Amino acid sequence: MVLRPLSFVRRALEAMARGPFMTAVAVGTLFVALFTTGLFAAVLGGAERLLAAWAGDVQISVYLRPDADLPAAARAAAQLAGGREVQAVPPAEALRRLRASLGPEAAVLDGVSADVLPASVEVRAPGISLAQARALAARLQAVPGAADVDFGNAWLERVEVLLRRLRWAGLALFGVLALATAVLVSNTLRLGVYARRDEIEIMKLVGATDAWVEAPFLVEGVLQGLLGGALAVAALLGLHALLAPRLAAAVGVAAPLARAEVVPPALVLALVGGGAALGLAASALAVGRFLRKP
Amino acid sequence: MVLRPLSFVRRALEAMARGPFMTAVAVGTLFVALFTTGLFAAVLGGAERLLAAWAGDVQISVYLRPDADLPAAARAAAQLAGGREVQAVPPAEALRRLRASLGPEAAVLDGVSADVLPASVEVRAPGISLAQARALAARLQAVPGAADVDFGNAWLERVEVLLRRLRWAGLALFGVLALATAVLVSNTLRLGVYARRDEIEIMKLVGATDAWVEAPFLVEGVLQGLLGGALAVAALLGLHALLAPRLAAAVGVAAPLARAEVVPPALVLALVGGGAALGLAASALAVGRFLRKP
Amino acid sequence: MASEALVQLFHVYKQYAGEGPALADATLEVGRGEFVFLTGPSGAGKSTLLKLIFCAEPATSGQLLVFGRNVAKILPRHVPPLRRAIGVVFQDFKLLPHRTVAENVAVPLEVRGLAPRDVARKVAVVLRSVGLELKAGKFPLSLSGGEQQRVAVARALVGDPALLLADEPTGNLDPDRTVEVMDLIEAANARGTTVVVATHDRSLLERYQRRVIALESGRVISDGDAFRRRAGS
Amino acid sequence: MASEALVQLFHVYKQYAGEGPALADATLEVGRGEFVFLTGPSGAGKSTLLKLIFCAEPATSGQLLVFGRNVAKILPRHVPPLRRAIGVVFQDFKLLPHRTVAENVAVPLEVRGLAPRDVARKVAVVLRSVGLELKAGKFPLSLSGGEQQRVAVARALVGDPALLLADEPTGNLDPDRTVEVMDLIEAANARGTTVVVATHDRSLLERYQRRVIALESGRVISDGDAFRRRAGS
Ligand SMILES: Nc1ncnc2c1ncn2[C@@H]1O[C@H](COP(=O)(O)OP(=O)(O)OP(=O)(O)O)[C@@H](O)[C@H]1O
Ligand SMILES: Nc1ncnc2c1ncn2[C@@H]1O[C@H](COP(=O)(O)OP(=O)(O)OP(=O)(O)O)[C@@H](O)[C@H]1O
Ligand SMILES: [Mg+2]
Ligand SMILES: [Mg+2]
Repeated sequence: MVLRPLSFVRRALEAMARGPFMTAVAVGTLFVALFTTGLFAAVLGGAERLLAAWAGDVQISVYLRPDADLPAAARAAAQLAGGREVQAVPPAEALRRLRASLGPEAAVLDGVSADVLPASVEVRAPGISLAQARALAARLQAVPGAADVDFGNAWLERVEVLLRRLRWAGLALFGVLALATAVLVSNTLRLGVYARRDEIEIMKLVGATDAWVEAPFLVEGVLQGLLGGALAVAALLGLHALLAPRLAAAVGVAAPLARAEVVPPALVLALVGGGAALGLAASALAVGRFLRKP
Repeated sequence: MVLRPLSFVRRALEAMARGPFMTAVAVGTLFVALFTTGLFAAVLGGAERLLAAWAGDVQISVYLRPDADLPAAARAAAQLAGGREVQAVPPAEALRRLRASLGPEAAVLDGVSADVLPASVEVRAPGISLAQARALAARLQAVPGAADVDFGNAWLERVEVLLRRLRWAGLALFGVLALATAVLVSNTLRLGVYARRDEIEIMKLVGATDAWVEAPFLVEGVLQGLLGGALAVAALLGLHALLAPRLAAAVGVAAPLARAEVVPPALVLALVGGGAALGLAASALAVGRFLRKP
Repeated sequence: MASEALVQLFHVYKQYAGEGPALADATLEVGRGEFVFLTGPSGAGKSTLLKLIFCAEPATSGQLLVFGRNVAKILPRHVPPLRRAIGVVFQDFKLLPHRTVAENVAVPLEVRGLAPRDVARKVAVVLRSVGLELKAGKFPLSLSGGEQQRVAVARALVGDPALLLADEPTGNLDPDRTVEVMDLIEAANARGTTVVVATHDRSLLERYQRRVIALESGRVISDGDAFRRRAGS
Repeated sequence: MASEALVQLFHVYKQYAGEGPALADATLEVGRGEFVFLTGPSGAGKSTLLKLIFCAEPATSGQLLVFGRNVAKILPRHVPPLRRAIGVVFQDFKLLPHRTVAENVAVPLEVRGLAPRDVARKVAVVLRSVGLELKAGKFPLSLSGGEQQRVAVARALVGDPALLLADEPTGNLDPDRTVEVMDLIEAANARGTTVVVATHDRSLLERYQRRVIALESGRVISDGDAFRRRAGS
């Protein structure tokens, strides 16, 4: 007996054309499941980056030693910070700000001379991640005359903990969703095979081997998975194109919403590849169930 | 022709017993779909309450006028705060804390007398929501000698915005998930009916009316939905019983993780009722498709 | 025996999509209480004629009256009551594979809303009459071909229909069983059921001297009171 | 004509779960090139015997050799090659409803990995021989019962099998078509195919004077070189 791999693909395509209803249901199920999973992953990633960016509307203060040269330090900081907004804060300005921030307790500052406060250089870095903020702060240690580098740490640390917890909750939910997706899709493909169990039986009765019967089902599963995954990716990209501009406007940061960030190649690959793998595995399981019967 | 409603239930049960595979797949699909949706809802609600509680590890400061009686104010605050932890903070203590909080800028306080700072009463209210914190702060205005009431507002406001955004993102995702669930479940039930289309045809050929053929399918859909929903609720409660103690320990707050909060009756009803409605609608759609054919 | 017409065809045509006519200009009448054989070669249109009568297929043109009702223009909701008055033995049996023999035979009664007790009694009687009382709890796919055919006959007879359409009801039966089943059908006819049996089996036509309608390529080529006309061919 | 045995049964029993024996102590032999009729009343075990031969059911006990191989102990992976050497006309046809007539007939050839061109040629030839060349593109459910049966016969014959098992292959055919199909089977036999035909049709047994094996309640009650023995009953 000659095995003709191409004939399996042909037979799979024929079977799909023969049962457009089943094919539509299978591809539709794969699409919905993969789209939901992909959307979840994209939103999860996007939200995390957005939160980080938004929380990381970071202001880094480089406090200088009393003997330091403020303008020189500001120039050095501008260079180290690579074009970010840099502001020199002389002691008088620092005192003004401190007074504003103390609110009802500002009275303690009455009669205090500005000279006791250190001059500082402030670097604004909107939309950078915590890790980037840390790295930048470390680099800014090299500013000549720098005594201490501070970046809104208390707040940032808290946000960092929050993000970590959110990420865990999100990942756990994502795991459940991915598992549910796999179960639901394999159930659907299984029903599809179930509806064709007579066909399987008849082909075996006229002398088909298990492999000959099984192969087109597997090819079909892979094709349906690829199709469902491709549709899911297309829908995600469409949704992104639709929503990203508005969202960026509403949130005020655009970079973390770029297409390559929200729907990265890894996600595209995961959806299409995952769809194909899911289709293959589900079909294999389902056909096996009916083949291995006496 | 006599219609026997009970006979429809009997026939539905018989059909489910006759096709245990299809029934298992349908109930399984409903279960997985409803469980995922319910888990999502529960985690969403739980996370929101947890975040609120955690962010709301609130410390309310009641600043007193210079002429106020600190011990009397503390007693009044304790009464107004209803048994929460209350601490009287005399000016000296306030200065010490301010110095600690200023860090590198503490030098400005050198030589400052404690008397310029107001005395205050601090109320700690761990685990209350923002709204509750606001209400409590408002009540504390009534403390005799109170000049100003302050609750870590800047931080809290920010968290509040964050929570609002998260809630929107979560609700949007939840909507997509619920829709996907409905589509996937109805696909599965549809395939189940598809596998029995010969049966439908034969019953019509021997004189069955559409209603007579359809009714057991609808009953079946409802029963499967109820079963799937009940299983989802049971699984959620089980998961809650398993995780809540650990989570409470890890997070440090237990109240927002109580069963009635995480799996509230409304969610139980939504899952079981939603399952039944979904089963009914999907079955009706699916059977209709095959009945309305010539 | 017959006076009132139960089934009347006037110039009925039936053309399936993309085919020549399966039934062409068929005009005939079956009176109440009659027993008619329908014969003709494979593909002549016998099953098609029966399908038109119980509204499984619409006629392409012509008039077709069943129980005096013009089924060419019948509303969907009038079809079930009509079918409930007709018992059909399908050529391919059309048994429900996931129901037992007894459940299969019970369907026409359940459809009529009979009480379960009455259903059980009638089913038991008819199964005994076709010699399948021992198979009541079995599933159709675990029966022999002839046993399945008898289940189909039992289902058609169980409701004491006014009209019985039997499409090749003995094709899978041995000669003895064939006689038994035909005797059952004759007995139903004696009780007042109008009977139309489509068959190829010449020995049936010879044994039961009844009116024979012969089709060929969709046309009625002969319609005689007994088998005489065809005996020569 | 026959010397070497193609099918041999020694005291074969077949008992389906929860049933009396469908086949009891069957001992018989079919030689290479033989043409054998299998007859007996409905439920006698004819189909069961055929199912055992092409390994659709396992025997409960006894020895069963097909092509000299003991199929009682056959490994699952040896079943397909065996079946590819056997053509089967199923009593219930077992056509694939969603494939055209031509595709249905092509399956046994595709299973063997024949090139599409050869498949198409052979299918066309065999469809012509059963008079269905015009139905090649139709689906089984849009064929008459007799047409479906001829598709089943065509599928069994298309691969020129070493052994042909035909279960009631003419039950839905008119007398003329019956003769045509039986002549086809005879022609295959003349080309070397061993043939076993299960049938109730006494006229076949009379017309083709061949060896007749009669079953009753699962037992071989007669095995004669022609129909003589049963003619008296
Ligand atoms: N659903 C259908 N769609 C298309 N053609 C059909 C359909 N049903 C029957 N035909 C065609 O109509 C013709 C008559 O078919 P019919 O089933 O009435 O024949 P018949 O007399 O019952 O034959 P048989 O004795 O073989 O059962 C045949 O050529 C058949 O192929
Ligand atoms: N899969 C099965 N499960 C249980 N019992 C079966 C099964 N197949 C057949 N039988 C029983 O075995 C007996 C013999 O059946 P078989 O199909 O061999 O009869 P047959 O001689 O072919 O009859 P017919 O002429 O009616 O086709 C019957 O009583 C039948 O009910
Ligand atoms: Mg017919
Ligand atoms: Mg048989």
